[in-house]
Amino acid sequence: MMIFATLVERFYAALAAWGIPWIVPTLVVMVIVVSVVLAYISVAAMFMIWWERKISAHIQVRYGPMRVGGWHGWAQSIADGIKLLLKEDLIPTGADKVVFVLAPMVVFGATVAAYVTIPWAPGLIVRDLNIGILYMVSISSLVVVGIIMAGWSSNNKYATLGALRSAAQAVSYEVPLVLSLLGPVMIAGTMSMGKLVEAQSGRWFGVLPGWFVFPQIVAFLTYFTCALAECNRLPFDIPEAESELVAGFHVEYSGMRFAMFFLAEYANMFVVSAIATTLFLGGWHGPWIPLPGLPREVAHGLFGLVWFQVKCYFLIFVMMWLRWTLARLRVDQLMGFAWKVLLPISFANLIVTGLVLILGKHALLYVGGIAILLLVAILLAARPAARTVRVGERT
Amino acid sequence: MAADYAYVGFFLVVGVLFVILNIEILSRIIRPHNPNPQKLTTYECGEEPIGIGWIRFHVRYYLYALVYIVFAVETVFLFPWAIVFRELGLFAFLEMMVFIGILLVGLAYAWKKGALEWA
Amino acid sequence: MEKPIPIGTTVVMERTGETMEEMYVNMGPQHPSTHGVLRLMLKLDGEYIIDCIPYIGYLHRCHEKIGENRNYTQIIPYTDRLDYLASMSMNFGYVLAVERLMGQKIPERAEYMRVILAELQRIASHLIWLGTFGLDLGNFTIFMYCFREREMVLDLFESVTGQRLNYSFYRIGGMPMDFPDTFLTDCQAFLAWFKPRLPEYDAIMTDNILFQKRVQGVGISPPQVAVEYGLSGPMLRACGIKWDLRRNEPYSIYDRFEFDIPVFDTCDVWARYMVRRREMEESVKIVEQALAQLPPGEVMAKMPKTIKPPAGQIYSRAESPRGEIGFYIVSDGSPKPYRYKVRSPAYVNLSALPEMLKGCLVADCVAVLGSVDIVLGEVDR
Amino acid sequence: MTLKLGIFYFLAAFTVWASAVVVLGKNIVRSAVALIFGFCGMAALYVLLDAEFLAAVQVLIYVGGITILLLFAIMLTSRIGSTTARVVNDQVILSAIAAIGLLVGLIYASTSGIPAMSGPPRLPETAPFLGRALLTTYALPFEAVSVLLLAAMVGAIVLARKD
Repeated sequence: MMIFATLVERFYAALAAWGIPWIVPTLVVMVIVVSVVLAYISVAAMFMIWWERKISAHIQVRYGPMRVGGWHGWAQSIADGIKLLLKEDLIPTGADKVVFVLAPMVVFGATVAAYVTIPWAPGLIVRDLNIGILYMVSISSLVVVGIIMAGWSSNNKYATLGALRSAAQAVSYEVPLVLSLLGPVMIAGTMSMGKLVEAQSGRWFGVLPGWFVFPQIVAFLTYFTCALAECNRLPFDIPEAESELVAGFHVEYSGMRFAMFFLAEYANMFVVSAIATTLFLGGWHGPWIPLPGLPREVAHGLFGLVWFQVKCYFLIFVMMWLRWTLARLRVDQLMGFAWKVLLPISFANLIVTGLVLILGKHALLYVGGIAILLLVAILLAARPAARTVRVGERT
Repeated sequence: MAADYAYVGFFLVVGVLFVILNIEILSRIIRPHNPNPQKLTTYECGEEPIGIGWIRFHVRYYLYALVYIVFAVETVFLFPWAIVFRELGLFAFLEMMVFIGILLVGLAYAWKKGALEWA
Repeated sequence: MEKPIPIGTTVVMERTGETMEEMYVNMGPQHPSTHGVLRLMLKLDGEYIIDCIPYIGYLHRCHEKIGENRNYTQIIPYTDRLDYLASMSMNFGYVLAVERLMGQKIPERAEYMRVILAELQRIASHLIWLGTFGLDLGNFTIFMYCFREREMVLDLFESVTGQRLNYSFYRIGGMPMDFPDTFLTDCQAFLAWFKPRLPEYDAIMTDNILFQKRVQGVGISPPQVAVEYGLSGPMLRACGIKWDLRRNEPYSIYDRFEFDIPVFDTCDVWARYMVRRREMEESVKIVEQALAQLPPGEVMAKMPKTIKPPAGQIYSRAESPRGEIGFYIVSDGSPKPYRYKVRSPAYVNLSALPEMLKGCLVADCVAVLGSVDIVLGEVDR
Repeated sequence: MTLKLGIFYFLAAFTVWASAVVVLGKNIVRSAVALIFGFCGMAALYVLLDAEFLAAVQVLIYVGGITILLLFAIMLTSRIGSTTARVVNDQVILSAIAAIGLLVGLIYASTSGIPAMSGPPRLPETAPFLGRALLTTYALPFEAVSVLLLAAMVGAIVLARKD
């Protein structure tokens, strides 16, 4: 919303007229922005935690939280937060205290930093970094490092195993993830998140919205799969795998320290959904009407804000849905899947996208996308059936 | 521009400060603090831990990490290419296909050699 | 006592020939997937399991010794606590042993009641197994689904016995009371509800490729090993050996019913899963037939006030959901058994766990342990 | 631009501190953790030079890749728990001489040749520029890089797998 930029400019001008150095308004604006973002992260994470409990409950034919706060236990997350705040903080004697304390900071700090370049609505973006999407990817690799720090510093075998699994998962899924993001970047010719959204304003064939998900359906599915791994969500939640490693990398974390990991996990879910929304689902694009009494720009912004949230939370819902439907993969299967299935697919997508763009026909993008989809389907179908093990054979 | 990244730094710092505020200040004031040696032992399913967690450990997947580095470097080259590729046209495309092709040979080699196996 | 464990020694790994440190991890007693207070000590090479040593006894409560100091009827409630997820089957096995020792015949209707309850119990037990097994593999939803159906079985049991977990409902010489009037319709309603649920479980488990990947080819126990360790029940039938006491050594009135013995021969977790999954269908079949044939009449034979089996000994076995539950009773003619010994299936099945786990990954450990289907009350006695 | 200079000095001090911990730390994994912070400090310095693409690459490859590889390597080769790394060895004097030599060289280079705190002409965006340069002017070196990467991968696999 341009109105914010105007406001900020007026604020600067007003203070400059008073003779106050430029650093003061800059800092004030920064503090306000970061407070809003932190408030959003906290509230959204608490909402998502409650929402996930309700979704899981309804998938499992039960109600979930019903008591705290009255209507469907809406205050459950707040109650949980207070409980975690009141919990004793224990750092095991065997742990490496410095790294142990640093780990949640790295994880949470990196997660917050990722919110810098999320395009919320037309013109409403903290900073539209020109390397936007690459920045998102690299900042999320910091999260993985934080997880490894947490697991290693605990001096706990379960945590160590969890940390190592997390590292292995990160190195395996990063490549297909990045490759799948390249498709939209190629079409739009930019890495900036804002411009990527703007590039999707047209229409395909005059009917479908100009979202990149249509030509880049393969990339979208690849990205979404990798994003699940990135967030340690089922079926890729092996770093925390509660039935194997108890809680994986955060076994030894209690109280508020654990809460920070928890918060970061949900905040991260929003980040990966936001990336998917921005690159594939048209960001804040969506039908809108001018609201009476409001400038057109503001109305557009408001609708954009809503559309962006709707798309993000839809993806988050899908992630939750998957989590409560699927079983967990094993670590070797997970690696094999990343390297032998996702990587070739994303390379194929890249090559086909490039080829079609060179040939210069947008319509061909569809043909290409569908061709890859078919190819993948054929490959998956022709894949040898599940290995049957002969009696007496050891694996 | 560097000024844009002032926000990145600021967000990072505030994220860390938020954690410190919550853990070390807000929670410290109200939470109990009665540690005892039993509480502070490392968790190992209710038994005394056998040895420590930091041991020499066979990481099966270090080969993945090796291959990853190579591909990460490659993807980094792909980003500038993806941006300018539409203006540079066919030549850039062919050039990059050669680049990717050579690396795919590497992937095929790694695959064949079993570097992508969990061994 | 146990040998001290060499910690941090560098050894040459048998599997890979590399010098590494072995890692010892306690899995259990306080672990989400050890189904109680089992403690497994895993010797790991990275994520690979080199060896696994189960430590049991955290729930030991001198079941057998207590039995020798109680009279025959008083033992029945103790048998409930053996396999607390299949109390009916435990009761069944025990009263069968005493009746065989006494040569006691029981009324026809009581036999049918016993079979109906035991088979319903088998369904309930397999349901709880399926649920927790799903949980072990990270699928929480199947757990809730299974518990929903299990609750219905428990409702049926409550209407019959007044209890939901430890029924103590079988008596030496018959059953203490008849089914309530509502039971027949309730039971049929349950079966009608339950049968369409099985495909639902298939949709979420059996047909799920992720699930298949996790269980196929994992935790192999070749038939040879299975027989040597004395495995029984679904564990044995998953090794391609068609052995079910209800068929091979028919007791009670099992010879009157048409049912299949599901057998799979891949010897892995998948086979154990499939055997139990199919057994639920077969149990439904048995219950349906028994309900149709249920004769009228008495449910309790004429029994003496104090049960004093003639001097002698007997080993009597029955098919519990977990396998062969055997009771060895030596009587000296007094009201208390001279010697009372239980052969519990989960205990024997568990003994083969190290054999199955070697070379598996840590993640497989929970799958294999889950497939053994242990109940610590019975393992530790 | 005093603020920028202040930030530069802060970041430089942070990076030097992190690197010092890497070199002088007794615990080898803690050194690796410090290395992460060092890499991040370097990335921030790149940003100050308006090379944000390079900064993102630094974080992506060094923090996300090299450090993880390093951690794997540490876990494979040494007992990280009980032994502490020897910080000083026989070559301490030699390496000190080399380091001082490098320092002198750098100071000389930065004071004499290139004016301090200036750089190449400012670009609005580095990434497209890089792309154009790589695909036109430096096409051949760029392709050579792919062969190099291939060689690196093959070499790594051959070395890592004994069979």
